[in-house]
Amino acid sequence: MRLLGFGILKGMAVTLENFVRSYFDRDRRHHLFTKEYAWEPGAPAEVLPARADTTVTAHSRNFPILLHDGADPMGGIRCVACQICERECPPQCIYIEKDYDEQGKYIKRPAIFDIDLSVCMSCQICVEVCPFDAIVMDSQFELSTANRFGGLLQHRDQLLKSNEYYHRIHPEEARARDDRMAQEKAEKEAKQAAADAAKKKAAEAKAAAEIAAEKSKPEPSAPTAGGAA
Amino acid sequence: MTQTLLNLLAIAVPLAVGFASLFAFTTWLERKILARIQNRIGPNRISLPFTRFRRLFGLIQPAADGLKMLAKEDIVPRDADKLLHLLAPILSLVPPMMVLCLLPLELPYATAGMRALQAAALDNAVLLFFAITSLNTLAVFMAGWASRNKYSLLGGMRAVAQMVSYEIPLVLSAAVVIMAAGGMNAQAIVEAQRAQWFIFTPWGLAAFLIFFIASLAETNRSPFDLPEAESEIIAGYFTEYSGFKFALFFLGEYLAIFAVSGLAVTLFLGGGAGPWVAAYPALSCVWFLAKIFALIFVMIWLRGTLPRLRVDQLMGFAWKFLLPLSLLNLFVAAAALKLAKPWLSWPVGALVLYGAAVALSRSHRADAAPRTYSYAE
Amino acid sequence: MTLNHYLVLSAILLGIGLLGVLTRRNIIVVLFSIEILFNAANLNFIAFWRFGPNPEALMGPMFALFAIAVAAAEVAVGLALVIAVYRHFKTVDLEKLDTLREP
Amino acid sequence: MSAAAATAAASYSLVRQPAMETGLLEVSMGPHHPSTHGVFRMDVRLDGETVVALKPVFGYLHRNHEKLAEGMSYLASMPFTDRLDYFNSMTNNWAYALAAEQLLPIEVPERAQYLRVIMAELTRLVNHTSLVGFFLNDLGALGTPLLYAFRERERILDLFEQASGARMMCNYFRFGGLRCDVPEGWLARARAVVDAFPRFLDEFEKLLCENEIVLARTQRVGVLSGAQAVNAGITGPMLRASGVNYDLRKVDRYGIYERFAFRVPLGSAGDCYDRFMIRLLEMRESLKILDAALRDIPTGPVMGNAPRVFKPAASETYGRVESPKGELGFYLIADGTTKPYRYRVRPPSFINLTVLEDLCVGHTIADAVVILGSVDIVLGEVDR
Amino acid sequence: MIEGVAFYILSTVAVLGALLAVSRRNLVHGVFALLLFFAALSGLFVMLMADYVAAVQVLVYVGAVGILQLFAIMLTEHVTGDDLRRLGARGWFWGLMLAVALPVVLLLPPLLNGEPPVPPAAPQSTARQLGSQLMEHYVVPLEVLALLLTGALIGAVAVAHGPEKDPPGKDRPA
Repeated sequence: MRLLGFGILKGMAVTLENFVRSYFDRDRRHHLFTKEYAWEPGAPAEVLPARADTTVTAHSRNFPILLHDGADPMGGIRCVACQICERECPPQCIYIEKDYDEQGKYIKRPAIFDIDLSVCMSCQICVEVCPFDAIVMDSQFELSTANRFGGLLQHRDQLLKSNEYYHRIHPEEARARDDRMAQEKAEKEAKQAAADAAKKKAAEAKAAAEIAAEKSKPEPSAPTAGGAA
Repeated sequence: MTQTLLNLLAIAVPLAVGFASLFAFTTWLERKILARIQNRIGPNRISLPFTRFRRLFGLIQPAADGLKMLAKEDIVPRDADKLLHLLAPILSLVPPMMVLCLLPLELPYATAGMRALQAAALDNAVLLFFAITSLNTLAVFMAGWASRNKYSLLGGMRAVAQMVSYEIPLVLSAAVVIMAAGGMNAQAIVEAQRAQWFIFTPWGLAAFLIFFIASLAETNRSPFDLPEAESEIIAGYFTEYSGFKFALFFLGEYLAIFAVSGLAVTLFLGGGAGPWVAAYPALSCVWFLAKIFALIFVMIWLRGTLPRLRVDQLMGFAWKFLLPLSLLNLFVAAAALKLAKPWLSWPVGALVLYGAAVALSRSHRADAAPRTYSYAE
Repeated sequence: MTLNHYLVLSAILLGIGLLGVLTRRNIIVVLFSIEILFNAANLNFIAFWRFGPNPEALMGPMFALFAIAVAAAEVAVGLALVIAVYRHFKTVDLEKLDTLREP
Repeated sequence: MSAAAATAAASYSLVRQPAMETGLLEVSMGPHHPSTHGVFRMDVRLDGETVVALKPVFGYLHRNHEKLAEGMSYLASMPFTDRLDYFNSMTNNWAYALAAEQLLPIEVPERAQYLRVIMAELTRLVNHTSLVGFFLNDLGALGTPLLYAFRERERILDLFEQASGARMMCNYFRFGGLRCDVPEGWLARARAVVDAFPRFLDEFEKLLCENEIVLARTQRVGVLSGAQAVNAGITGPMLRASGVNYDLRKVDRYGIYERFAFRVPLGSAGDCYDRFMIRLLEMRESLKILDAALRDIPTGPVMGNAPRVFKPAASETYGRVESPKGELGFYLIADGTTKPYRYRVRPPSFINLTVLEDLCVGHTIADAVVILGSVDIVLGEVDR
Repeated sequence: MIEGVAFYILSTVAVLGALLAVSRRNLVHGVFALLLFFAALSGLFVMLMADYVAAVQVLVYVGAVGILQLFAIMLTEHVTGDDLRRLGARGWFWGLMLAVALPVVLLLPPLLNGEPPVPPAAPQSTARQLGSQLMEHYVVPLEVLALLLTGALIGAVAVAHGPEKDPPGKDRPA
């Protein structure tokens, strides 16, 4: 026999339980799930710490940044301005111009690398398609600026961050990416070494063949053979 | 002449100032309790300027809200009826303020002269209470009509219809207590409950429940907060109000809540009675306010749990459920008082009342029951 | 304040009520004026009871209570009629409600 | 003279407002109305309180998604599928990935299949909890059920953030598998969330399912018969609430759903109460699937051998998935280049919306809001 | 002295309220003036030591009758409430004459001959006495009044309800 108004009383029992236990229950109190906003008034405006229970975690991705190895930004820049990410970017928010030295020869570096943050939708396609691991996603989001028309257009120097910084914001991902790059470099060297070895062997074989040919032939034109070797 | 004036001031000023500051405290209390019910923390970021008290659990939030309300621009619609537009919030504030003096609140410092002047000693205090609270309906209508906007007019008409139809169960359930206490004098009613509070008798409990539900509807609270039902097209009668007039409406609503729960405490919960009152007479005022806040906690708790009733269900509930039940309760109480044999009249009264309640609700929503569901593989 | 003051006041209210009844063409304002007449009469009842010979008989308040109750019933029925009239005739103007008179 | 009369008449008409006779009241519950979920307008004609006619108007959130997709590579429109039904981005990704994999068959590894099922069922939990919360909000419960629902949703969104990097716009699926594997410890955290979920469901059912006011406001409101639903092409929980047994996970057996034992709850009356209860019961079934999937997920790669550039041969395909709102389908025509020739999305909430008028006529305006809440539309998907 | 000042204030408010109620073009203003008039009258009742009647007056008139008239205005022609016919609409002159003549005629006898009877001690009319008299002495009129009120209630609903319209929606919920 369903008591009259029993459903309402059961519902009220639930809310009362929530109310009372929010003061006493250990596990319930800590998941009063209002997450503290990461930024504290007066806190220095450098990198927001990646804590698990705030809005900035070790996994969140917001806007892309360019990576460079070593201390000098332009020295160790990884990006070679191959413009694959510019083509693949769904909202087309990246603009790259290649860098040329005085003689007009293309040196593998971007002269201009702009990302319009107001257009970017942080979808991480550019990170995937980049063959050189030059672009990764940052986790900082305090990027609001006063002027609307140029403020959110980030230029190459603002985008450049050190690889060590990348380790600080996304430790796990950074380690995985570095291991993969190290492994690829090792393979390339191994392949390179194998290729050198093969080329050296081929060169020796050719040299040996020539010596053999010379012995079997009289000495009519000695000076030219030396040049060909 | 001047002595009576001084006595009057000594009673009136603490009531007005006390309840107005309690209004500020209650807004904070409501937001904190609702937050805790919903696993949130509630307001805690406002800090006193120029002092080192950082957050103080958000107690300064009401002051900030009040200041914001003062600073907000007061927009009056172009073709609104200026006079009535201004008068409505005032009229919504005056009756609850007037009614607060009718509550039998023994002020700790009261001298004999003062106590004689207290309005609670009036012969028909409870009747005056209902007479003055019926003015609220006027203020609601005036606000709805004066802002000359079709939706606030419809919202106002809805609120008026709700308040008028819930006034009858309110008065009838109070009539039960007046009959039991033998008079409408508030202090006499509290005296009559010295032996036993009315809420502990079956017909008293039924009357209290009806009174409480009707007072929820009278002050547009929780399951009956139809006028400010944002999920429907009609946004309620105070849409055209902003700034301090809007705050006045809220002050009026909260004072009405204090007044109605104060009356509920007087009629059913034995006014200022409580342990140790004999030893320290000043405690009766504390007990009175504690009981009021207990009722307010239940109101906030209801607001955090229950969804809203539809207009026709709301009306049907008043006319087809509360009214017949309160009439029957009047009859049962009369019989019980006449028989005066508690061991017999109480169980019978309880049975009759509960049976009638179930029969009434079964006759309206016969098939409203949770269903079981079949599964397909 | 003596009885005459109250009698003068209720006479003035009677005059205003009559004025309303006789000169206004909108039924609802006529109902207002009838209310004013009712209240003027109530005032007289209570005044005569207050200054009358034996106040314990409570004749005045009794009459006043019954008068108030009847007046409330009268207003309810009157306004119901007004709404019915309005629905039929689409007007509340007494001038136009002359269908009883032969053309 | 006539000018004076005209102005007099004009002022006269200005002053004289038509009396409140119960003519039809034309109301437009505007694009930004607190209870229409997103930018959606309902032109309602009212006779007093009762709805006589209702015309849904939408298109305010139209972003030309399908035409855009024709100008971009297949992969580039994957992040845009997150924005379709922004409550369950993983399921949208899966539907698009499924359709694309039918164009160019790529063998999806075992671990990716399991992770796909886990992510889809987690989004079903997120969607149903949020819906039940919003539905109760429309009924007037001041946010309490909604905040209980959001408390659970937060935990699941944290899982998504750890796996894919973003809470709502995950962009996690790829043709032939997933973009990256879940971080270590993720499966244990997912197990914890799934184990804690039934406690929330019990609390929710205790709070609301027997509440007399909820019963009074939702039972026999917005009744949709089975035949009417099938004729209107309704799919998803709304169809099953009317008693029709049609769940794509059982019909198509896509992904590895046939390995999990779960049941499909069916309603009887097809009113708002059934639609509300069906979603609660479906959540319990999803929990069963999640338990099984989390228990026996293998290790291994998450990405099949997808070609460097996705360039399918000229063909057409239609891939569909049981999204929490109904049958979400992607119809693709490939013309051999890297860009799709035609890219069409079959949005479930758009089609479920077509019966809104038939459900609402005869009910009061407060019921119309509740019925709209029970239909569960998300404007991102309706307008595309 | 206090009583005199109070009497004059209340009576001027009452007369003003009545005049405004009768003469205002805007009916809603008229209703609010009428309510002011009722409130002033209830103040006069309190001065005449009939506080129970004063409370009933406020409860019945200001609370219920005022709202009833507002509803009536809303449901009839003028939502904005201004009725365009002015005071002097039809035969206002003779109306005014009668309105002045009748009270003067009624007032002359008591004013002229008798000096006002001396007011005895203030009678104590408590609700308890009224209640007991109602139950013993006036029980028959009370029952008749109850029947009258029920009849009026049902009659008003029947008259105002009008012809039964067909139910608007097809599956109208119960």
